[in-house]
Amino acid sequence: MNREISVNVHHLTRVEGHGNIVVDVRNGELKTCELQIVETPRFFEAMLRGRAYLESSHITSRICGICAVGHATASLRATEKALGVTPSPQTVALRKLNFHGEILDSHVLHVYMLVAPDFLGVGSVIPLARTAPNVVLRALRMKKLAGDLCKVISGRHTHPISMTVGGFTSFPKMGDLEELHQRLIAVRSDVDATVELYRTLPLPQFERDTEFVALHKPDEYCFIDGVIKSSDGYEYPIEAYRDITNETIVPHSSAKHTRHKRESYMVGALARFNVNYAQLHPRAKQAAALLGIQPKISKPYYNSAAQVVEIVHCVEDAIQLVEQLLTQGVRYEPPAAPTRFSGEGVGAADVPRGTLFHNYVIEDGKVVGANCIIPTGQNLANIEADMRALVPTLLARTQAEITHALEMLVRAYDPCISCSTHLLDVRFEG
Amino acid sequence: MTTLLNETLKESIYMPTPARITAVKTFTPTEKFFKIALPSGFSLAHRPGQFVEVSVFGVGEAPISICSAPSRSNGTFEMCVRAVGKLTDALHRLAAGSTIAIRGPFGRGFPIERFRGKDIIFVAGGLGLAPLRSLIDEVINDRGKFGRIHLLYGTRTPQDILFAEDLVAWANAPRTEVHITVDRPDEAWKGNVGVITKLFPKLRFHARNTVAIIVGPPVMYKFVLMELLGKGIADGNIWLSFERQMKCAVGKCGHCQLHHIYTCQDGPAFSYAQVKHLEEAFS
Amino acid sequence: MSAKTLPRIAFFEFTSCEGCQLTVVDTLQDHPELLNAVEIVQFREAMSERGDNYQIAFIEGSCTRPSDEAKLKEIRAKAQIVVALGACAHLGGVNAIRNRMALPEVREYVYGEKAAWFETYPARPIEAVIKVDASLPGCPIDRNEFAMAVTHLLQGRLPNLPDYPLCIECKLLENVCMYQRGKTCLGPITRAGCAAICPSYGDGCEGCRGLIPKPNWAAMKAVLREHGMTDAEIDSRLTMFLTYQTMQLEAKAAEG
Amino acid sequence: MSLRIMPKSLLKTWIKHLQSRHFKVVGPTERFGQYVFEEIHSADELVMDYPTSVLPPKKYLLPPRERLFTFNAKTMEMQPDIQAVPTVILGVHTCDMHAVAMLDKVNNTGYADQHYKARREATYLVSVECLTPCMEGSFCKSMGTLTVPENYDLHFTDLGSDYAVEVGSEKGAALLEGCSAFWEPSEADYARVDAVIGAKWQHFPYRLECDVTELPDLLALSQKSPLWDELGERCLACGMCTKVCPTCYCFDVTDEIDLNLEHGERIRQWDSCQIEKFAVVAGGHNFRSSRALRQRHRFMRKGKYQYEAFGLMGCVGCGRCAASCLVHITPVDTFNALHRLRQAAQNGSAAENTASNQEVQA
Ligand SMILES: Cc1cc2nc3c(=O)[nH]c(=O)nc-3n(C[C@H](O)[C@H](O)[C@H](O)COP(=O)(O)OP(=O)(O)OC[C@H]3O[C@@H](n4cnc5c(N)ncnc54)[C@H](O)[C@@H]3O)c2cc1C
Ligand code: SF4
Ligand code: SF4
Ligand code: SF4
Repeated sequence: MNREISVNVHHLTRVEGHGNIVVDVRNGELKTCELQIVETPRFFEAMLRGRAYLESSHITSRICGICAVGHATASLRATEKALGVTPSPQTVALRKLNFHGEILDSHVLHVYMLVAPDFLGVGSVIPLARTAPNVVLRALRMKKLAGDLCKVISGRHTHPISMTVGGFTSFPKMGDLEELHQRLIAVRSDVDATVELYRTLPLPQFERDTEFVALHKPDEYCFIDGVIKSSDGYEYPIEAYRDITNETIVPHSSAKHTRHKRESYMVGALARFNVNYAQLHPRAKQAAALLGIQPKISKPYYNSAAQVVEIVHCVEDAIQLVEQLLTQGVRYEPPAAPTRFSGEGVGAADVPRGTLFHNYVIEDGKVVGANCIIPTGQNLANIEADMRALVPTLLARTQAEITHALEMLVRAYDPCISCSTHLLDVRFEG
Repeated sequence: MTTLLNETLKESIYMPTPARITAVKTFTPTEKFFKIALPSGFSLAHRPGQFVEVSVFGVGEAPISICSAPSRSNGTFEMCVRAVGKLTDALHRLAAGSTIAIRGPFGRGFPIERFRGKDIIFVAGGLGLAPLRSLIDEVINDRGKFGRIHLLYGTRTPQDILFAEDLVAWANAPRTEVHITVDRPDEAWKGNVGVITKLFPKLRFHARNTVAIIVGPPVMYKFVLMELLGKGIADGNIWLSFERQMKCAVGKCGHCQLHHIYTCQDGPAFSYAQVKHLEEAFS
Repeated sequence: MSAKTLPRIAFFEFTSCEGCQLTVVDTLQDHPELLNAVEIVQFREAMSERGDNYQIAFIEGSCTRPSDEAKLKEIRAKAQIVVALGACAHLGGVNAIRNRMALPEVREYVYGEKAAWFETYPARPIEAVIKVDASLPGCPIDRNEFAMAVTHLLQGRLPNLPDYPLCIECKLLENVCMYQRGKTCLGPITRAGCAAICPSYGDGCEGCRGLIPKPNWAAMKAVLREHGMTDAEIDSRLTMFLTYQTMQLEAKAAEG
Repeated sequence: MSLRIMPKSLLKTWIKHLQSRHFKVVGPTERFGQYVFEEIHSADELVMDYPTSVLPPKKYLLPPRERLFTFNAKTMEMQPDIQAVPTVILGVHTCDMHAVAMLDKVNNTGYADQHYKARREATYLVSVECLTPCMEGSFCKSMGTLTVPENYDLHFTDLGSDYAVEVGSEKGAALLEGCSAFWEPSEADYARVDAVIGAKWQHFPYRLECDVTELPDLLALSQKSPLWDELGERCLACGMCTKVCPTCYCFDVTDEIDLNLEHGERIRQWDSCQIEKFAVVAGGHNFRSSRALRQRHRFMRKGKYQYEAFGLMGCVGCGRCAASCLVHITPVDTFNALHRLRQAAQNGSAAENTASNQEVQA
């Protein structure tokens, strides 16, 4: 088939940040297939240098408004490892709980407000407020709970306040935790309804085998710390993150690309699901069964389904964590102090969109070197590989359909472009 | 039975009463004139120089002088408003028929009974003519009880002149002189040019039997006072009206405090004798 | 009310984390009626439709490269009212930290020898490029303040937001002062309006809402010094969000 | 007035008793090494021998933020919001009791403030005798506020294992009703109370170098003192001094309305004379345009204006502002500095003459 395709989607919508997709098919042959990150570069690594170690987490949370807690967590872990700080069990529990708030917040945003409109034939969630108010109100309710959870633990979700090196600067009140507990129990019906909704959405079946990478712990579904584990069987300590990320710079993107042994790998909800299925809460496994997914699943559009499974997991795990805090009580604890003021550390967290690394070198309490590796950056090469595999299967469709399929593909990854520096724009050049 | 508007403060001194704008007239690009009707059965019963607190719900409240004479206010009153901020801008957006809310009247007005039989010099700068208008009208309505009347009025430009019709009417009243001056004339302007104190040489009065009432922007007071005192008018015969921020008008919010005086309750009209020694009065 | 009479608003973002727009989405949780009060014609982060017929433009993010300027001017030309949304747009935000650094070196640190591929210049608030009618301060903006600003716009006026110092708000909430907890805080020179959220959660104010109209700069520095900060630490604290404003003040001072 | 004795161990019982009678019970509790008045859920939270609180108990009479009335902007319906929950405030220091007297005066002068009054009437003040100085910056003894004024309902004196409880009003007596924790005093108990109170005075220093009665005149003569400029240089204009002051009551009034522009409320919120816009009027004229003038206004109110307006001092010597001020501007230092400048001028001391001459000339 001698098809010429020239699609130009400038500034992909319903994703965080700016990006273009450039696909160029001539005489039926795929010439170019790029996900261009046209976001302005942000230079966070450079800006951290010279600043007091206590400021790092507050500055780097500003990398991204959606995974601000994730950035703060990875940043704090990097600093703590560099300075020999061991957070208390209470700090670990509070951080986990806060993290669940963010995963919930981000996943609800993504599955309801960014992805669902594609399947319901609308351009955004706004018309749904009139046609399906229950769905929208449910999403808002879940998102509010997620946000309030973060508020109780760290002041707010976007740019958390009380998370600091070694612990927290404020602590939830028992009354707040009790209220959260009730609301988390009550939200289960909304969670079930979310699973039901995703059972009915016709997620595209496109499939391509790839490597999945996530943080891993044997005894819990891992979001913070652990080891780096790949579906191809590799395992690395977090400190060896460069062995898996191998960052390179490509001209069409202000975000760096990464590759491990294959041409690309995937991180994010689907990767965590594939790598850590065994550690999921039983109710989350049930949800997976209802959604008809089990590891290893290589259908990128199903990243949204994996997010729904994680919503179930996080709600259940949050309930357990709150119960644990309620029984043990929350003590006012001054943050654990550094044991040294110079050192290097790598912090890792599996944020909503995948594995995030912060690596700092600190001298005399000041950051002198910083490197942040962001999930979407790690996914970019994999998205392009998917696009290269997908486009040839779509050549029979109209250009509008092809464009839409590609947009949905990119969106399924829930890319966070301001994180990876910012920007995504699908352009099919002719 | 009529209810005095300030009796409505019995429940809460902060809660106003709805009132209706019955007419709006544009004086200048920044000043508008409003006629307000109270709900039937209510009367304002104010004294010249008193003010009301005007609310536009959702925007806020501000003190505005009553510019109509008590003798002409019967369940209605008038005000002239310059748009300078939240509330005053909001008023300017309202048309006749809109509802606002009113508290008051507040403060002490001018002691008009003490002006009887005296010559009167009114000195108004800009919007200062608004509060003075209720007093001037009251005096003119009762013309026989007062001596000679001089009105000195200064504005920035001829376009800024307020109450043009009233100025003509006053000028035509017996033994009443109106002198207007502008800072910046236009081609059509044939009148006086310059600061208001330049008008004083035109006046002939017996200092001992003269009262002067000054209302204008803060900067004006100092120079006009010097002029009047220099002409021998006694401290106690010079009256002024003070503007301060007022958030409550009932002596609680502290904004209008001038030394030990609450401008909203003890003023806004004062004799110079009352305030001359107060450090902050003319600062 | 028919949809036609609703004010049409659009959201745009430049260099930022999109946290302020996310806060706008979060505002719906407490104010779902927002969707009936305005017509959103463009909001790339949340919707595919792209309308160019807007009256009010909310702009998030700093201007950090020459090519942003044309787009900003285009928005200005189309909108009757332009509102800067959040610290990046209002002050340059964290993006401006690098303004005190040597830019080529900054670029090279992140992108190595490929640095030249990436267009950039010192980060600026959008007011440095186009006229801004109002700013919603904060990093991120406060959702209640956003709702309040919208009500003011619906009333046909520009948002009226506090510009008194944060300490006022902090003390209304009866927080124990950070200085009495052995920490430092920029509350005395920073604009209120965030419900003193940082001190309320145990952290000193970082100045994300910008300076009050006449900050007593020298006294603030003296206080920080008295509480054990070195001059370098003070500079770093004052430049987390205030780099652009402080550099402007310095430039003004240098002029005399 | 009558005296009762309550063993300290029964404080708990009494608090429970009050709560069972649906009183809201508030008192000083610890927060990050400072103390705040908060609702007491169990007597363990209560700290009766606290030094001072961040905000004075004034916050229960004049809340930092209060809804005055609600309105419907479309129908113009309005509803005043006058809320008065019967509240017992435990552990009020005598300086703060004097400050309440001041607030009562302001709110009952001219038009009485119904919002304040309703709350004041529902409030039961349980004061406590101060036996040791609470803070470096407090100067209650100088200001004459180290004894309780007449406005208490109950007044506690710490006798070691017991509290002496003086009943000052019928409201106070009502608080004791139905509770067996209060015993009739013996002769020895009266003596114990007198001994404790008699012994306390020597622990408190006079910190003002002039007598409190001289303050209004001192300030009147200090309108043009160069000291104000000096304070203005240092002051951050942060407003904390006025926020924490038990006798400051200035407020701002604003409207809030929903996005449908229909239902709204009028709010009052504590304001501060130290902030830039406090005295700005239309046209932009600011009657107190500099920090120096605003500091002057603050201290004039404290030592002169309020006294002249209401017959009570605008400062009760609690020392909160001194403790809060990051640049160490304090009433004691300010009044003493003015006093010394005056004295120097009067003594004609050559060195300091210059300063006071400037003062007179400026
Ligand atoms: C007794 C009395 C009588 C009055 N009578 C009248 C009258 O008859 N007609 C009339 O038009 N007005 C009158 N005024 C003035 C009127 O009350 C004020 O103009 C009004 O309160 C302004 O309120 P607003 O909400 O419109 O402005 P706001 O938005 O509250 O602004 C208040 C004023 O502060 C100033 N301001 C705001 N921001 C700044 C800033 N950043 N720097 C410097 N200044 C600033 C503005 O100039 C503005 O005028 C009277 C005032 C008093 C006290
Ligand atoms: S914590 Fe900060 S904002 Fe609060 S009072 Fe202290 S200095 Fe002011
Ligand atoms: S607390 Fe101190 S610095 Fe702040 S306004 Fe008061 S005097 Fe000035
Ligand atoms: S001025 Fe200071 S010392 Fe005096 S009552 Fe107020 S806070 Fe206390």
